Amino acid sequence: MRERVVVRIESGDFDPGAEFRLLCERTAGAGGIGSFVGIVRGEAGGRAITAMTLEHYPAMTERAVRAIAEEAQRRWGLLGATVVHRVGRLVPGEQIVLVMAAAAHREPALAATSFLIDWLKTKAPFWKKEHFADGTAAWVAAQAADEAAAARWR
Amino acid sequence: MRERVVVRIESGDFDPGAEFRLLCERTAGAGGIGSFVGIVRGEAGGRAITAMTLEHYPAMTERAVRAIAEEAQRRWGLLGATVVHRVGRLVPGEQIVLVMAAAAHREPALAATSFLIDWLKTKAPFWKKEHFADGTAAWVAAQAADEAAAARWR
Amino acid sequence: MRLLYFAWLRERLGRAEEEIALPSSVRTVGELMTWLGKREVPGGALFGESGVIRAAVNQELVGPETRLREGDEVAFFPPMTGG
Amino acid sequence: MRLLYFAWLRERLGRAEEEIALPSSVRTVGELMTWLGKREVPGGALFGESGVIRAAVNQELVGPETRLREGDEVAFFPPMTGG
Repeated sequence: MRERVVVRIESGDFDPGAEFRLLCERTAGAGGIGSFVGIVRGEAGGRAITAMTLEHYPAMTERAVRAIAEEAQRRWGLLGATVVHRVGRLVPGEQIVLVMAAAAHREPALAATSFLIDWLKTKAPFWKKEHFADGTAAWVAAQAADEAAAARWR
Repeated sequence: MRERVVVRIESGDFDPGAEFRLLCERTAGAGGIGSFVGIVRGEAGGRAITAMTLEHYPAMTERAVRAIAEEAQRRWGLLGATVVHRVGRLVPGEQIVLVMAAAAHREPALAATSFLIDWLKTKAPFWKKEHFADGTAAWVAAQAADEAAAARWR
Repeated sequence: MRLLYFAWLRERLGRAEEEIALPSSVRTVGELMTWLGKREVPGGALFGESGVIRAAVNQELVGPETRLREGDEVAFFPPMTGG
Repeated sequence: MRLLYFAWLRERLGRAEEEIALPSSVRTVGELMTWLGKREVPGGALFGESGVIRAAVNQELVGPETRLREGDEVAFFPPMTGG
Protein backbone atom coordinates (compact mmCIF):
# COMPACT_ATOMS: atom_id res chain seq x y z
CA MET A 1 0.00 0.00 0.00
CA ARG A 2 1.38 3.37 -0.99
CA GLU A 3 1.54 6.02 1.69
CA ARG A 4 -1.06 8.74 1.28
CA VAL A 5 0.79 11.18 3.50
CA VAL A 6 4.56 11.69 3.54
CA VAL A 7 6.03 13.93 6.25
CA ARG A 8 9.67 14.76 6.86
CA ILE A 9 11.31 17.09 9.40
CA GLU A 10 14.94 17.63 8.53
CA SER A 11 17.82 20.08 8.69
CA GLY A 12 19.00 19.54 5.11
CA ASP A 13 17.58 21.06 1.95
CA PHE A 14 14.90 19.44 -0.22
CA ASP A 15 14.29 19.25 -3.99
CA PRO A 16 10.76 20.36 -4.98
CA GLY A 17 11.08 18.69 -8.40
CA ALA A 18 12.01 15.35 -6.84
CA GLU A 19 9.18 15.62 -4.29
CA PHE A 20 6.76 16.37 -7.13
CA ARG A 21 7.84 13.28 -9.07
CA LEU A 22 7.55 11.07 -5.98
CA LEU A 23 4.06 12.40 -5.22
CA CYS A 24 2.98 11.80 -8.84
CA GLU A 25 4.23 8.24 -8.71
CA ARG A 26 2.13 7.39 -5.67
CA THR A 27 -1.05 9.21 -6.78
CA ALA A 28 -2.37 7.60 -9.97
CA GLY A 29 -5.61 9.23 -11.04
CA ALA A 30 -4.76 12.70 -9.77
CA GLY A 31 -6.08 15.56 -11.92
CA GLY A 32 -4.18 18.27 -10.12
CA ILE A 33 -1.29 18.87 -7.75
CA GLY A 34 -1.04 22.09 -5.77
CA SER A 35 2.10 23.11 -3.96
CA PHE A 36 3.72 25.82 -1.92
CA VAL A 37 7.39 26.37 -1.10
CA GLY A 38 8.37 28.88 1.60
CA ILE A 39 11.71 30.66 1.31
CA VAL A 40 13.72 32.69 3.88
CA ARG A 41 13.47 36.38 3.03
CA GLY A 42 16.38 38.78 3.40
CA GLU A 43 14.46 41.32 5.43
CA ALA A 44 11.77 41.60 8.08
CA GLY A 45 10.03 44.84 8.98
CA GLY A 46 12.61 46.76 6.97
CA ARG A 47 15.62 45.23 8.81
CA ALA A 48 18.17 43.08 6.97
CA ILE A 49 18.27 39.45 8.07
CA THR A 50 21.45 37.37 7.98
CA ALA A 51 19.93 34.09 9.15
CA MET A 52 16.89 32.43 10.67
CA THR A 53 16.87 29.66 13.27
CA LEU A 54 13.96 27.24 13.36
CA GLU A 55 13.54 25.62 16.77
CA HIS A 56 11.11 22.73 17.20
CA TYR A 57 9.93 20.12 19.71
CA PRO A 58 11.54 16.99 18.29
CA ALA A 59 9.39 14.41 20.08
CA MET A 60 6.20 16.12 18.91
CA THR A 61 6.96 17.73 15.55
CA GLU A 62 6.54 14.88 13.11
CA ARG A 63 3.42 13.61 14.88
CA ALA A 64 1.81 17.09 14.82
CA VAL A 65 2.68 17.68 11.15
CA ARG A 66 1.42 14.24 10.19
CA ALA A 67 -1.88 14.92 12.00
CA ILE A 68 -2.28 18.14 9.98
CA ALA A 69 -1.55 16.35 6.69
CA GLU A 70 -3.97 13.54 7.54
CA GLU A 71 -6.64 16.09 8.41
CA ALA A 72 -6.15 17.64 4.96
CA GLN A 73 -6.28 14.20 3.34
CA ARG A 74 -9.63 13.46 5.02
CA ARG A 75 -11.22 16.87 4.44
CA TRP A 76 -10.46 17.04 0.73
CA GLY A 77 -10.19 13.34 -0.13
CA LEU A 78 -6.60 13.85 -1.23
CA LEU A 79 -4.92 11.10 -3.22
CA GLY A 80 -1.66 12.11 -1.59
CA ALA A 81 0.12 14.86 0.31
CA THR A 82 3.75 15.67 1.08
CA VAL A 83 5.04 18.00 3.78
CA VAL A 84 8.74 18.71 4.30
CA HIS A 85 9.74 21.22 6.99
CA ARG A 86 13.29 22.21 7.77
CA VAL A 87 14.71 23.00 11.21
CA GLY A 88 17.93 24.61 12.37
CA ARG A 89 19.82 27.54 10.87
CA LEU A 90 18.84 28.85 7.43
CA VAL A 91 20.07 31.85 5.45
CA PRO A 92 18.05 34.12 3.11
CA GLY A 93 17.13 32.41 -0.14
CA GLU A 94 17.03 28.95 1.45
CA GLN A 95 13.86 26.88 1.30
CA ILE A 96 12.06 26.39 4.65
CA VAL A 97 8.96 24.37 3.91
CA LEU A 98 7.23 22.47 1.12
CA VAL A 99 3.61 21.33 1.01
CA MET A 100 2.01 19.46 -1.88
CA ALA A 101 -1.50 18.09 -2.29
CA ALA A 102 -2.71 15.77 -5.07
CA ALA A 103 -6.43 15.43 -5.76
CA ALA A 104 -8.81 14.44 -8.54
CA HIS A 105 -9.59 18.09 -9.28
CA ARG A 106 -7.97 21.47 -8.84
CA GLU A 107 -10.27 22.93 -6.17
CA PRO A 108 -9.45 20.36 -3.44
CA ALA A 109 -5.76 20.33 -4.43
CA LEU A 110 -5.45 24.12 -4.04
CA ALA A 111 -7.68 24.40 -0.97
CA ALA A 112 -5.68 21.67 0.79
CA THR A 113 -2.41 23.40 -0.15
CA SER A 114 -3.58 26.61 1.54
CA PHE A 115 -4.90 24.69 4.54
CA LEU A 116 -1.61 22.83 5.01
CA ILE A 117 0.54 25.94 5.09
CA ASP A 118 -1.96 27.88 7.25
CA TRP A 119 -2.08 25.13 9.86
CA LEU A 120 1.68 24.49 9.78
CA LYS A 121 2.18 28.16 10.67
CA THR A 122 -0.03 28.05 13.74
CA LYS A 123 -0.51 24.45 14.91
CA ALA A 124 2.85 22.70 14.52
CA PRO A 125 5.59 23.17 17.15
CA PHE A 126 8.04 25.37 15.24
CA TRP A 127 9.42 28.72 16.39
CA LYS A 128 11.41 31.10 14.20
CA LYS A 129 14.18 33.38 15.42
CA GLU A 130 15.49 36.07 13.11
CA HIS A 131 19.15 37.13 13.24
CA PHE A 132 19.69 40.69 12.05
CA ALA A 133 22.63 42.27 10.26
CA ASP A 134 23.39 44.39 13.37
CA GLY A 135 24.08 41.26 15.44
CA THR A 136 20.80 41.25 17.36
CA ALA A 137 18.17 38.52 17.15
CA ALA A 138 14.46 38.29 17.92
CA TRP A 139 11.83 35.61 18.02
CA VAL A 140 9.20 36.07 15.32
CA ALA A 141 5.92 37.17 16.91
CA ALA A 142 2.81 35.17 16.07
CA GLN A 143 0.76 37.14 13.54
CA ALA A 144 -2.94 37.81 14.05
CA ALA A 145 -3.26 37.43 10.25
CA ASP A 146 -1.84 33.91 10.47
CA GLU A 147 -4.29 32.99 13.22
CA ALA A 148 -7.13 34.37 11.12
CA ALA A 149 -5.94 32.42 8.06
CA ALA A 150 -5.81 29.20 10.10
CA ALA A 151 -9.25 29.90 11.59
CA ARG A 152 -10.78 29.94 8.09
CA TRP A 153 -10.50 26.15 8.09
CA ARG A 154 -12.30 25.46 11.39
CA MET B 1 16.09 42.99 -16.96
CA ARG B 2 14.70 39.62 -15.97
CA GLU B 3 11.29 38.71 -17.28
CA ARG B 4 8.57 38.86 -14.67
CA VAL B 5 6.20 36.70 -16.67
CA VAL B 6 7.18 33.62 -18.68
CA VAL B 7 4.54 32.01 -20.91
CA ARG B 8 4.93 29.01 -23.19
CA ILE B 9 2.39 27.16 -25.33
CA GLU B 10 3.82 23.89 -26.56
CA SER B 11 2.99 20.34 -27.56
CA GLY B 12 5.86 18.72 -25.64
CA ASP B 13 6.00 17.89 -21.95
CA PHE B 14 7.43 20.19 -19.26
CA ASP B 15 9.47 19.60 -16.10
CA PRO B 16 7.91 21.23 -13.02
CA GLY B 17 11.18 20.95 -11.08
CA ALA B 18 13.12 22.77 -13.81
CA GLU B 19 10.43 25.46 -14.07
CA PHE B 20 10.58 25.92 -10.30
CA ARG B 21 14.35 26.41 -10.36
CA LEU B 22 14.13 28.90 -13.24
CA LEU B 23 11.43 30.90 -11.46
CA CYS B 24 13.51 30.95 -8.23
CA GLU B 25 16.54 32.23 -10.13
CA ARG B 26 14.66 35.22 -11.54
CA THR B 27 12.77 36.14 -8.34
CA ALA B 28 15.27 37.09 -5.63
CA GLY B 29 13.47 38.16 -2.48
CA ALA B 30 10.52 35.84 -2.87
CA GLY B 31 9.15 34.43 0.39
CA GLY B 32 6.84 31.93 -1.25
CA ILE B 33 6.12 30.17 -4.52
CA GLY B 34 2.72 28.65 -5.19
CA SER B 35 2.11 26.27 -8.05
CA PHE B 36 -0.44 24.05 -9.70
CA VAL B 37 0.04 21.25 -12.24
CA GLY B 38 -2.97 19.85 -14.11
CA ILE B 39 -2.88 16.22 -15.23
CA VAL B 40 -5.08 14.31 -17.72
CA ARG B 41 -7.41 11.99 -15.79
CA GLY B 42 -8.30 8.53 -17.01
CA GLU B 43 -12.04 8.99 -16.71
CA ALA B 44 -14.75 11.62 -17.10
CA GLY B 45 -18.29 11.21 -15.85
CA GLY B 46 -17.61 7.55 -15.18
CA ARG B 47 -16.39 6.82 -18.75
CA ALA B 48 -12.84 5.66 -19.44
CA ILE B 49 -10.75 8.12 -21.44
CA THR B 50 -7.99 7.01 -23.81
CA ALA B 51 -6.78 10.48 -24.84
CA MET B 52 -7.54 14.17 -24.79
CA THR B 53 -7.01 16.66 -27.61
CA LEU B 54 -6.33 20.28 -26.76
CA GLU B 55 -7.25 22.61 -29.63
CA HIS B 56 -6.26 26.26 -29.46
CA TYR B 57 -6.20 29.48 -31.50
CA PRO B 58 -2.51 29.76 -32.30
CA ALA B 59 -2.43 33.43 -33.26
CA MET B 60 -4.21 34.39 -30.02
CA THR B 61 -3.20 31.84 -27.39
CA GLU B 62 0.13 33.13 -26.16
CA ARG B 63 -1.10 36.72 -26.12
CA ALA B 64 -4.20 35.80 -24.11
CA VAL B 65 -2.24 33.68 -21.61
CA ARG B 66 0.37 36.42 -21.21
CA ALA B 67 -2.37 38.98 -20.53
CA ILE B 68 -3.75 36.72 -17.77
CA ALA B 69 -0.30 36.25 -16.20
CA GLU B 70 0.40 39.99 -16.35
CA GLU B 71 -2.97 40.69 -14.73
CA ALA B 72 -1.96 38.33 -11.88
CA GLN B 73 1.44 40.02 -11.62
CA ARG B 74 -0.21 43.44 -11.25
CA ARG B 75 -2.99 42.39 -8.87
CA TRP B 76 -0.73 40.59 -6.38
CA GLY B 77 2.59 42.36 -7.01
CA LEU B 78 4.17 39.08 -8.04
CA LEU B 79 7.95 38.92 -8.31
CA GLY B 80 7.48 36.40 -11.10
CA ALA B 81 5.03 34.00 -12.72
CA THR B 82 5.35 31.08 -15.12
CA VAL B 83 2.57 29.53 -17.20
CA VAL B 84 3.12 26.53 -19.49
CA HIS B 85 0.11 25.11 -21.35
CA ARG B 86 0.27 22.11 -23.65
CA VAL B 87 -1.74 21.63 -26.84
CA GLY B 88 -2.39 18.64 -29.06
CA ARG B 89 -3.00 15.03 -28.10
CA LEU B 90 -2.37 13.91 -24.50
CA VAL B 91 -3.00 10.61 -22.76
CA PRO B 92 -4.09 10.00 -19.14
CA GLY B 93 -1.34 10.72 -16.64
CA GLU B 94 0.26 13.38 -18.85
CA GLN B 95 0.71 16.91 -17.59
CA ILE B 96 -1.49 19.55 -19.28
CA VAL B 97 -0.73 22.83 -17.58
CA LEU B 98 1.61 24.41 -15.05
CA VAL B 99 1.16 27.73 -13.27
CA MET B 100 3.59 29.16 -10.71
CA ALA B 101 3.52 32.45 -8.83
CA ALA B 102 6.36 33.91 -6.72
CA ALA B 103 5.62 36.64 -4.18
CA ALA B 104 7.06 38.15 -1.01
CA HIS B 105 4.49 36.27 1.11
CA ARG B 106 2.36 33.17 0.90
CA GLU B 107 -1.08 34.81 0.59
CA PRO B 108 -0.44 36.57 -2.75
CA ALA B 109 1.51 33.57 -4.10
CA LEU B 110 -1.39 31.18 -3.42
CA ALA B 111 -4.15 33.58 -4.42
CA ALA B 112 -2.39 34.29 -7.72
CA THR B 113 -1.92 30.56 -8.33
CA SER B 114 -5.69 30.00 -7.99
CA PHE B 115 -6.46 33.03 -10.13
CA LEU B 116 -4.13 31.89 -12.92
CA ILE B 117 -5.68 28.44 -13.25
CA ASP B 118 -9.25 29.76 -12.89
CA TRP B 119 -8.75 32.31 -15.67
CA LEU B 120 -6.85 29.90 -17.92
CA LYS B 121 -9.85 27.60 -17.77
CA THR B 122 -12.34 30.21 -18.91
CA LYS B 123 -10.53 33.11 -20.63
CA ALA B 124 -7.78 31.56 -22.76
CA PRO B 125 -8.59 30.07 -26.20
CA PHE B 126 -8.24 26.35 -25.42
CA TRP B 127 -10.83 23.65 -26.08
CA LYS B 128 -10.62 20.08 -24.79
CA LYS B 129 -11.96 17.04 -26.60
CA GLU B 130 -12.14 13.73 -24.75
CA HIS B 131 -11.64 10.44 -26.61
CA PHE B 132 -13.39 7.52 -24.92
CA ALA B 133 -12.45 3.87 -24.75
CA ASP B 134 -15.47 2.98 -26.91
CA GLY B 135 -14.10 5.00 -29.84
CA THR B 136 -16.38 8.00 -29.45
CA ALA B 137 -15.24 11.51 -28.63
CA ALA B 138 -16.87 14.61 -27.17
CA TRP B 139 -15.94 18.21 -26.57
CA VAL B 140 -15.72 19.04 -22.88
CA ALA B 141 -18.64 21.28 -21.91
CA ALA B 142 -17.86 24.51 -20.12
CA GLN B 143 -18.62 24.09 -16.44
CA ALA B 144 -20.76 26.57 -14.53
CA ALA B 145 -18.47 25.88 -11.55
CA ASP B 146 -15.46 27.02 -13.59
CA GLU B 147 -17.26 30.22 -14.60
CA ALA B 148 -18.13 30.85 -10.95
CA ALA B 149 -14.52 30.22 -9.88
CA ALA B 150 -13.25 32.68 -12.50
CA ALA B 151 -15.90 35.24 -11.49
CA ARG B 152 -14.51 35.29 -7.91
CA TRP B 153 -11.63 37.37 -9.24
CA ARG B 154 -13.62 40.11 -10.96
CA MET C 1 -13.02 39.54 -44.11
CA ARG C 2 -11.42 36.41 -42.67
CA LEU C 3 -13.49 34.27 -40.31
CA LEU C 4 -12.05 31.48 -38.11
CA TYR C 5 -13.93 28.74 -36.29
CA PHE C 6 -12.78 26.48 -33.44
CA ALA C 7 -13.73 23.29 -31.58
CA TRP C 8 -17.28 22.01 -32.06
CA LEU C 9 -18.30 25.11 -33.98
CA ARG C 10 -15.58 24.29 -36.53
CA GLU C 11 -16.80 20.69 -36.74
CA ARG C 12 -20.48 21.61 -37.06
CA LEU C 13 -19.79 24.20 -39.76
CA GLY C 14 -17.47 21.78 -41.56
CA ARG C 15 -14.76 24.39 -42.01
CA ALA C 16 -11.97 25.99 -39.99
CA GLU C 17 -12.03 29.31 -41.82
CA GLU C 18 -13.54 31.23 -44.68
CA GLU C 19 -13.34 34.57 -46.48
CA ILE C 20 -16.55 36.57 -46.68
CA ALA C 21 -17.52 39.83 -48.32
CA LEU C 22 -19.11 41.79 -45.49
CA PRO C 23 -22.58 43.16 -46.38
CA SER C 24 -22.72 46.91 -45.88
CA SER C 25 -25.57 46.46 -43.38
CA VAL C 26 -23.28 44.57 -40.96
CA ARG C 27 -21.32 46.88 -38.69
CA THR C 28 -20.83 44.96 -35.42
CA VAL C 29 -19.88 41.47 -34.21
CA GLY C 30 -23.47 40.89 -33.09
CA GLU C 31 -24.83 41.91 -36.48
CA LEU C 32 -22.32 39.59 -38.16
CA MET C 33 -23.51 36.69 -36.00
CA THR C 34 -27.13 37.43 -36.91
CA TRP C 35 -26.19 37.53 -40.59
CA LEU C 36 -24.18 34.27 -40.35
CA GLY C 37 -27.10 32.64 -38.49
CA LYS C 38 -29.40 33.24 -41.46
CA ARG C 39 -27.12 31.55 -43.99
CA GLU C 40 -28.32 28.19 -45.23
CA VAL C 41 -25.22 26.22 -44.19
CA PRO C 42 -24.86 23.21 -41.87
CA GLY C 43 -24.51 24.48 -38.30
CA GLY C 44 -25.39 28.03 -39.27
CA ALA C 45 -28.22 28.14 -36.77
CA LEU C 46 -25.67 27.90 -33.94
CA PHE C 47 -25.00 31.63 -34.38
CA GLY C 48 -28.61 32.33 -33.52
CA GLU C 49 -28.44 30.69 -30.10
CA SER C 50 -27.70 33.70 -28.00
CA GLY C 51 -24.86 33.59 -25.52
CA VAL C 52 -23.26 30.32 -26.61
CA ILE C 53 -20.79 31.46 -29.25
CA ARG C 54 -17.89 33.70 -28.19
CA ALA C 55 -16.01 36.03 -30.51
CA ALA C 56 -12.54 37.51 -30.87
CA VAL C 57 -11.58 40.31 -33.23
CA ASN C 58 -7.91 40.49 -34.15
CA GLN C 59 -7.17 37.95 -31.38
CA GLU C 60 -8.91 39.89 -28.60
CA LEU C 61 -12.07 38.65 -26.87
CA VAL C 62 -14.90 41.08 -27.64
CA GLY C 63 -18.60 41.58 -27.03
CA PRO C 64 -21.37 41.77 -29.66
CA GLU C 65 -21.38 45.56 -29.80
CA THR C 66 -17.79 45.68 -31.10
CA ARG C 67 -17.46 47.49 -34.44
CA LEU C 68 -15.94 45.63 -37.36
CA ARG C 69 -13.44 47.09 -39.80
CA GLU C 70 -12.21 46.00 -43.20
CA GLY C 71 -9.37 43.49 -42.80
CA ASP C 72 -10.29 42.34 -39.28
CA GLU C 73 -9.66 38.69 -38.37
CA VAL C 74 -12.84 37.53 -36.67
CA ALA C 75 -12.92 34.24 -34.76
CA PHE C 76 -15.97 32.43 -33.37
CA PHE C 77 -15.81 29.58 -30.85
CA PRO C 78 -17.58 27.85 -27.94
CA PRO C 79 -16.84 28.76 -24.31
CA MET C 80 -13.21 27.97 -23.53
CA THR C 81 -12.25 24.84 -21.59
CA GLY C 82 -8.52 25.12 -20.98
CA GLY C 83 -6.43 24.59 -17.88
CA MET D 1 7.13 15.15 36.22
CA ARG D 2 9.21 16.34 33.28
CA LEU D 3 8.68 19.87 32.00
CA LEU D 4 10.02 21.18 28.66
CA TYR D 5 10.30 24.79 27.49
CA PHE D 6 10.79 26.18 23.99
CA ALA D 7 11.72 29.37 22.13
CA TRP D 8 11.63 32.62 24.13
CA LEU D 9 10.07 30.89 27.12
CA ARG D 10 13.11 28.61 27.29
CA GLU D 11 15.42 31.62 27.04
CA ARG D 12 13.57 33.67 29.67
CA LEU D 13 13.44 30.77 32.12
CA GLY D 14 17.10 29.99 31.46
CA ARG D 15 16.44 26.25 31.04
CA ALA D 16 15.15 23.86 28.38
CA GLU D 17 13.72 21.32 30.84
CA GLU D 18 13.38 20.39 34.48
CA GLU D 19 12.01 17.68 36.72
CA ILE D 20 9.46 18.75 39.32
CA ALA D 21 7.63 17.00 42.12
CA LEU D 22 4.02 17.84 41.43
CA PRO D 23 2.22 19.28 44.51
CA SER D 24 -0.88 17.27 45.35
CA SER D 25 -3.02 20.42 44.91
CA VAL D 26 -2.16 20.62 41.19
CA ARG D 27 -4.41 18.47 39.02
CA THR D 28 -4.67 20.29 35.66
CA VAL D 29 -2.44 22.08 33.14
CA GLY D 30 -3.97 25.41 34.15
CA GLU D 31 -3.30 24.75 37.83
CA LEU D 32 0.29 23.79 36.99
CA MET D 33 0.76 27.08 35.14
CA THR D 34 -0.61 29.02 38.12
CA TRP D 35 1.75 27.15 40.42
CA LEU D 36 4.75 27.71 38.10
CA GLY D 37 3.82 31.40 37.85
CA LYS D 38 4.21 31.82 41.62
CA ARG D 39 7.72 30.41 41.74
CA GLU D 40 10.46 32.94 42.36
CA VAL D 41 12.46 32.18 39.21
CA PRO D 42 13.50 34.45 36.30
CA GLY D 43 10.67 34.52 33.77
CA GLY D 44 8.29 32.71 36.10
CA ALA D 45 5.74 35.50 35.82
CA LEU D 46 5.25 34.62 32.14
CA PHE D 47 3.01 31.75 33.22
CA GLY D 48 0.66 34.24 34.84
CA GLU D 49 0.01 36.16 31.62
CA SER D 50 -3.13 34.45 30.50
CA GLY D 51 -3.41 33.17 26.96
CA VAL D 52 0.21 33.66 25.91
CA ILE D 53 1.79 30.34 26.85
CA ARG D 54 0.62 27.18 25.06
CA ALA D 55 0.90 23.67 26.49
CA ALA D 56 1.30 20.11 25.22
CA VAL D 57 0.92 16.98 27.34
CA ASN D 58 2.66 13.90 25.99
CA GLN D 59 3.23 15.72 22.67
CA GLU D 60 -0.41 16.70 22.14
CA LEU D 61 -1.63 20.31 22.25
CA VAL D 62 -4.03 20.68 25.18
CA GLY D 63 -6.12 23.28 26.97
CA PRO D 64 -5.78 24.38 30.61
CA GLU D 65 -8.50 22.05 31.88
CA THR D 66 -6.53 18.94 30.86
CA ARG D 67 -5.85 16.57 33.78
CA LEU D 68 -2.25 15.68 34.58
CA ARG D 69 -1.03 12.21 35.49
CA GLU D 70 2.16 10.93 37.04
CA GLY D 71 4.81 10.47 34.35
CA ASP D 72 3.34 12.94 31.83
CA GLU D 73 5.74 14.97 29.69
CA VAL D 74 4.45 18.54 29.84
CA ALA D 75 5.76 21.18 27.42
CA PHE D 76 5.18 24.94 27.55
CA PHE D 77 5.91 27.32 24.67
CA PRO D 78 4.89 30.55 22.93
CA PRO D 79 2.44 30.57 19.99
CA MET D 80 3.93 28.62 17.11
CA THR D 81 5.49 30.41 14.13
CA GLY D 82 6.32 27.69 11.61
CA GLY D 83 5.72 27.43 7.89
